[in-house]
Amino acid sequence: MSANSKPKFAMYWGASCGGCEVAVLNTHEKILDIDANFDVVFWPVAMDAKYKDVEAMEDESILVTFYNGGIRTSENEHLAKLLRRKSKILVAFGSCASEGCIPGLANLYSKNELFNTVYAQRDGCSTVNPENIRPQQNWDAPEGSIQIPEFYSILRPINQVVDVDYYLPGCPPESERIAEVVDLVIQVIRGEAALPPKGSVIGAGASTVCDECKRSRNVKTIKKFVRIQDFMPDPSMCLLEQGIVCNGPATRSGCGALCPSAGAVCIGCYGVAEGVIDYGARMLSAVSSVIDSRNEKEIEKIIEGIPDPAGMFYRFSLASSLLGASKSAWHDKE
Amino acid sequence: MEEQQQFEPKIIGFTCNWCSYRAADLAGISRTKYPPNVRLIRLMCSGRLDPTFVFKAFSSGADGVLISGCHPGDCHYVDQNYKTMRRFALMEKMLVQMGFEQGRIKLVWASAGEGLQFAEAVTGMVETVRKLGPLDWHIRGQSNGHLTKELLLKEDVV
Amino acid sequence: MKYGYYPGCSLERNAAAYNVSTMAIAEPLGIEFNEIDDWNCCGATEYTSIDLLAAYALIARNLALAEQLPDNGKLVAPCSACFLNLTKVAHQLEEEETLADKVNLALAEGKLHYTPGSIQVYHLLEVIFNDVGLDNLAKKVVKPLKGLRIAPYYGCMIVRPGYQRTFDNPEHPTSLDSIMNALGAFVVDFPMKANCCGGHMTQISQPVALEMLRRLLKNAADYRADIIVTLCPMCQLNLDAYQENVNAYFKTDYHIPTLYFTQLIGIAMGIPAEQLGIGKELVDARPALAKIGIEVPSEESVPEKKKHPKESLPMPTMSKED
Amino acid sequence: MSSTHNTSPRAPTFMDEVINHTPGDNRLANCIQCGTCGGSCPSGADMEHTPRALFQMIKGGFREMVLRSNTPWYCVSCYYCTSRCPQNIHITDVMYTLKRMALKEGYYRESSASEAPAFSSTFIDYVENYGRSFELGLATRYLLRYNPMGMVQMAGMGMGMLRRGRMDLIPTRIKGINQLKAILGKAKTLGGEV
Amino acid sequence: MIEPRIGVYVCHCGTNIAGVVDVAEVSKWASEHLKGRGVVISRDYKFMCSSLGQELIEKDIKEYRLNRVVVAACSPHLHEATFRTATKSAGLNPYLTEMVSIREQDSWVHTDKIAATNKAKAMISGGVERVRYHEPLEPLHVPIHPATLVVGGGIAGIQAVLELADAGQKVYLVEREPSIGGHMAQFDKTFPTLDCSACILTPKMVSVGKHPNVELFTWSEVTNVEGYVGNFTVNIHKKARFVKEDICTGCSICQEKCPKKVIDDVFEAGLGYRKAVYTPFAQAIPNYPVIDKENCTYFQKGTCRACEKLCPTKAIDFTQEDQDISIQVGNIILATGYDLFDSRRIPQYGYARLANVFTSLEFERLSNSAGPTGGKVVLRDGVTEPKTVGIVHCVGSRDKNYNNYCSAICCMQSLKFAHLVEERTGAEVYNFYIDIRTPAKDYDEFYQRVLEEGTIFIRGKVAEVTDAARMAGEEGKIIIQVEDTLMGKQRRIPVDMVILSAGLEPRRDAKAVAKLFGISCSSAGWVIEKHPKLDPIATMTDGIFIAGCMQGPKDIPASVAQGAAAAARVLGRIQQKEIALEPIRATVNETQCSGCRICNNMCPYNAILFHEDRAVSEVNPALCQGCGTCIAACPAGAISGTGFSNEQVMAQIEGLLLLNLEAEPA
Repeated sequence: MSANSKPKFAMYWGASCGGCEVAVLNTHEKILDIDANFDVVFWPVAMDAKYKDVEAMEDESILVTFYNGGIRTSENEHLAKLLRRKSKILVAFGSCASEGCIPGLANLYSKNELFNTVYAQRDGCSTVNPENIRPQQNWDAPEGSIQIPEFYSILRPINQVVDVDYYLPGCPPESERIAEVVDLVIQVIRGEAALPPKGSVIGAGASTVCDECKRSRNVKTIKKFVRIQDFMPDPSMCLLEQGIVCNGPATRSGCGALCPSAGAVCIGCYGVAEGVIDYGARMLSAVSSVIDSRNEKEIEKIIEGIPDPAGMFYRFSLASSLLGASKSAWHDKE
Repeated sequence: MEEQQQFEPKIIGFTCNWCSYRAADLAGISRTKYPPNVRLIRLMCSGRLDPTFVFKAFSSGADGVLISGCHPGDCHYVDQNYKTMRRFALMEKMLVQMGFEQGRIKLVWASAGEGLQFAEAVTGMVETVRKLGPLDWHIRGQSNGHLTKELLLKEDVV
Repeated sequence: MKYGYYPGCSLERNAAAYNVSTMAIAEPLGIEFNEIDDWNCCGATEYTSIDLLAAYALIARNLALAEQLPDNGKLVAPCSACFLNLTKVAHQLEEEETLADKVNLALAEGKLHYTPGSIQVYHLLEVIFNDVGLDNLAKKVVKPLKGLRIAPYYGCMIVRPGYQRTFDNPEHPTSLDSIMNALGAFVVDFPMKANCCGGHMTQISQPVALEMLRRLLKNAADYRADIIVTLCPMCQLNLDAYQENVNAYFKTDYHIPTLYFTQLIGIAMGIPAEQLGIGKELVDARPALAKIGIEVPSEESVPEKKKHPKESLPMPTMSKED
Repeated sequence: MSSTHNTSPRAPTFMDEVINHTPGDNRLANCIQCGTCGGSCPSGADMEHTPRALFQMIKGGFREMVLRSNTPWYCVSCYYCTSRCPQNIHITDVMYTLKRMALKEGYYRESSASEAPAFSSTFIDYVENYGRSFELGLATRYLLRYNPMGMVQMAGMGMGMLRRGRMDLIPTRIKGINQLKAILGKAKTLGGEV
Repeated sequence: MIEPRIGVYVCHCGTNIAGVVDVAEVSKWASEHLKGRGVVISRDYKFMCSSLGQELIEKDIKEYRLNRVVVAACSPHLHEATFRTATKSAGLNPYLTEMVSIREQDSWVHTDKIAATNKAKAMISGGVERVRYHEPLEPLHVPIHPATLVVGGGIAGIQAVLELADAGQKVYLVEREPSIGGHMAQFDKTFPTLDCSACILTPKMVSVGKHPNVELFTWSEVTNVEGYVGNFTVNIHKKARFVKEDICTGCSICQEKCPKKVIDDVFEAGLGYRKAVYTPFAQAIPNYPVIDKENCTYFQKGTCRACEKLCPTKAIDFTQEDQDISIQVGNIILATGYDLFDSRRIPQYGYARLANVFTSLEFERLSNSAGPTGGKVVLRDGVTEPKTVGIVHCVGSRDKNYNNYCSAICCMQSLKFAHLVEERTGAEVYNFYIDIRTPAKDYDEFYQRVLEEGTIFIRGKVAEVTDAARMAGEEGKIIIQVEDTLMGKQRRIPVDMVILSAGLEPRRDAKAVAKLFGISCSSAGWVIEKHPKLDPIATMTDGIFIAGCMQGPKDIPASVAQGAAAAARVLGRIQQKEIALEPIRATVNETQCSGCRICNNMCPYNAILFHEDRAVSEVNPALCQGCGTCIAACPAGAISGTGFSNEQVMAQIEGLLLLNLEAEPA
């Protein structure tokens, strides 16, 4: 059938790493289904496209848009709004779009602190920038003036900028889950299935990672927190019970407990479980509750084993957490 | 500076049903005075205190959060307030990381007989937070801001 | 043991004996005193009656000077009145910011400043009882005061009201008693041990003052004390210098010498009397001191402790007290 | 002034004045008239009014009667009352306050202890001019002026003291006397009250 | 969620609230600004808790089809039940009511009227937001075990025991001492009627000892308490008596023959002696003795055994060991009584230094016909009758240096002593008092009587008691120095004997006991009642009641009344057979639970069990006490709780911070 009679599909990346695109490619032959069933109208990673082409499209002319990446710049925001307008179904694709993900961790710092890290000669990580040049939003060159997008003081998941229909969690989402979602959409097109209620999380389970984890579990009491590189954990026993902070208990199932099965802790990329408001709060509360001490001093001591709670419990969800960003980030001039 | 003196902090206080809430009652019965900046929420036990509540309070405009329960060992539910003690320690550590000043969050043990001590703790905390100044999280916390500018203005009225 | 030292006006002259005896025993007891340079009068009980702030500033000057001493903020005053004034002001400046600020404003005129809370004031008795300790003291005794019946007289201002610390019971102190016991003396249970000597009353109303002194002397005499031992120049002055006036006024005949506890410690430590300022007292202490060496009167002969008849009911012990 | 008393708008009463001129939380308002002070006072028998009575008079606002009373001047600062008071009233400090007020308002002259303040001020003259007190000067100057009879009585004792080198003939003066004067001068300008 | 229709009711509580909070303004504000949050009606009323106030609510519920009610008044601990009942009688589920404490937490603690009014608004806003998430609940019913434990065998405990036992209920009585009777057994006469203490107490003790429904544990202490109202499991530690209770006839030969004489600090208040094997007093219940190990020559030196040899029934058994007994009870009544203030703490009163200064309890024994002197009032030498006696009131009471409170009984006790001294010795008696407090039936009449008997009353708190004679007439006497405040003169009264009317203090282990039973004490150590006026015998812990001096100083009639009252309360419970508990419970959502087992050790009542097979945890509602700790701990958010759900608390936070107000069109 002719290309333009097929439902239109788009995928765009905001503030993200591109891993989500790779995950889509990882669906192997499913890609062909996408091509077979959809007319891919906009996918900068995969094909050449211009924003103006999208602007030219009719509103809601795109059936499904996978938007991955969070909103860090005015460009991200513009495209999110644009694609929202042009799409029937907007899917927050992957952790960045759904809850901010690793880029969201930048919310611990103010714009200024970030720029110093990136550009400043002294506290910059790897930059050689003797003149301490900073990006300028507007630049007047002899050839004319250039604008680059504004860099916002905080990163936001897209649902704080536009209305989102579905969330597909994961960093990146497991290719199997993506395939399932693609199948679902195709079935819907064929009228063989109905869409789940708006706002629901698709391509993931209802419980948490422990549900899929094969390790044996017991009553938990923790006297000391250790890090996985510090010792050889028992391969069959729950990692948390061994004092390693594993985010499995608070992380939505769907990944098949890949990391714990591979002997690594769950770092929580699938985000909050159903109905949970703040991921970090859950994990923080759970872990501290099972500390095995009744003495304030000793508790302090034990907690030293968690040097970076914010990083540990909000690795993926800081931007979507109740506090959202650190004080310095919030109080940054916007 | 002028505003600093004007500033009336909003503090959300969590009390347990058995000790600290009754301490607050006792403070009332014995007409012990303390500043009106604290608004209390009753839980059955300080062990019910979910850190989510604390973050919610801050992101909703509280300048400080007071958590209170029975003295360690005197918990009406045997030993639940020890869990509170542990959660508080980790929570405080994380809040400091998020840029909170010491003193915006405070843990106070008060038995049902310690109305005076409770009032003193509240007074002390209000002073501390007053010195720290407004937190203003909710203004920026659009992420969950159910709040518009007009609301803010209205709020100053009340 | 290092301390800042505030002798106070009395110890310069009328209580010089107190000063020399203190110095004489300090070294052997391992105490090192570091006198405040150019200290001034504490105002006794008089200055506060005229102008509170000036009185506090007067005292604070000494505290400010003491703060500059290298003696970790420990200041010792042997005179109870000085001790009380210093400790009271040190305490109240710590308690009340506004007061402290005003006082420092005044001190600033003299390029001085006192940091509230930086000085703890101790009475010499405290130092010897707590820091030196009874055991160490007992070790130093070469001439036990066997046979001396001693009335331990604390007076008021050391035990009451206890501003920075209460170090002994304000009603029934015992530290001086145990020090005297450690010296081998026989300590009489002197009921008026913490009563007042009249202080400046001698200047305000002689009859009142003399009556107060009479009570003390009578009580000490009733308990057949050879010596009243004191730790305050004012007490010593009143009991010693006015004893004749008491006798004249009430037609009584008391001859009870009043010595400083440091003098008796010195004697027990075998330090020659003249090095302890013995002989400066108006009521001669020598006859009493001459008794040393005589047998201790046996319990029986002590009137206040007679054998109980068999019907007698058990007597509660002080043991419960802690 | 840390006294928590009189936050109400009403005009300060005599009691408020006494309280506010006494350092610390002196609790005078809490007197229950139990008489522990009057019972404990070593010179209580000779006072015109027991401290307790005085406090009731203060509450009643009998200013003159109070400031004319010899009671504060007969206080020997033994602190028995203070340490025994069941209401923890700083009685001795209140007595000092009353003395200061009596001096300020001149009522002491009519008190039976009218010469008492003179002793204090003689004492203070020495302190202010020398930085140290001076017994002999004190005794002579004060007694000659106010109590010559006393001088005679005292003579014997005084001689004894002199003979034993327990009295100076000339007062000692501290080095920093000017510094001290400056400090005291400033202190007096600060209102003299807390 | 069905559309909320909320009624807001603001109580004036007379001027208690209205005096500080502008209630009319508050109610107006609620109706205007919270309209959008479901408030359909808002009223203020003088006394919401009055029947009229309650009818108001009921009427509105029907008229305005309210489905939620917010009452802004006093503390929920006072009137929550009241307003739930009102809601219920209007056909609405009682748990759809929310109370906001604008009295205890607002008008009573703040002075700034505007600030207080604004706070009230915020608090109500919080209540409104919270109540939106209230769910209809049904109370949980737990059975009441019919047996009752009474701790403390003093008069209050005895009364409670007899009330319960006579009503046909099983009672366990635990007493620390070898015999029941408590302080009352030590007294000679009781004020104001002066009937002999033993004569009225002994019969009661006997019936406790004989009662078929009473199981008596003396020389025993409670060491552990588990469970909750309706079914407590209590562990009783029974110290070895070394006397076979079943064989002993109480002939007391062992006591006569025992060679070891000990000062009896407990019953004789240190004024008399007992043996190492002893019953505290003749009418002791039970009247078989105990051997006190610390003083028994056999136990200390390994020889003697006199009692064993001479016991006609061979009842002595040195091999006996302590026992631990576990019992089941539905309710507990605590009546552990008081300790006497230790007069040594006031050195200036000379106790334990001056031989003839006695404490009130010592004098009780002195004047007791069964006491060490057979009731002869004599000095400590045991022979001399005093010619003058001084009785000092308020020893250790009404004194910031010791105890702030008035010990309530000392005035009457001192008057009683005055009478007894006068009656037994004809001595001249002085009473030194601050205020005479005789506020009960026939008490002031007794005061009148003692006045007529010629006792001299001097108003003044005694400053000191000394033997330091000052003038003629004082030699060899004890001098009481005092200000006669009515004369305004300092006086010294020489006497032969001084009686210190020492105050009452909480038991020295009061705080430990409170902890054991899960109740709270004031900082002084008296147990805190559920309500100081309306519920003085209940505690905040359901199923635990208090009686007698444990709750605060009181005299015998009051203690008896409280004992009976506590018993009546328990009987009511037992009759209901079951009790309704707050339906505040946690539940696990199994589909969400991943079986991580974080919650498994959160529960002190072991209410959380883990199903290995399904790998999920479950809360047993019968054991759950509703603290909510597991809810806060669950990392998956799989546990939810009634009454204090996340939604309710989060909404209340928003409400308190007024995030709920809609913006007015600019």
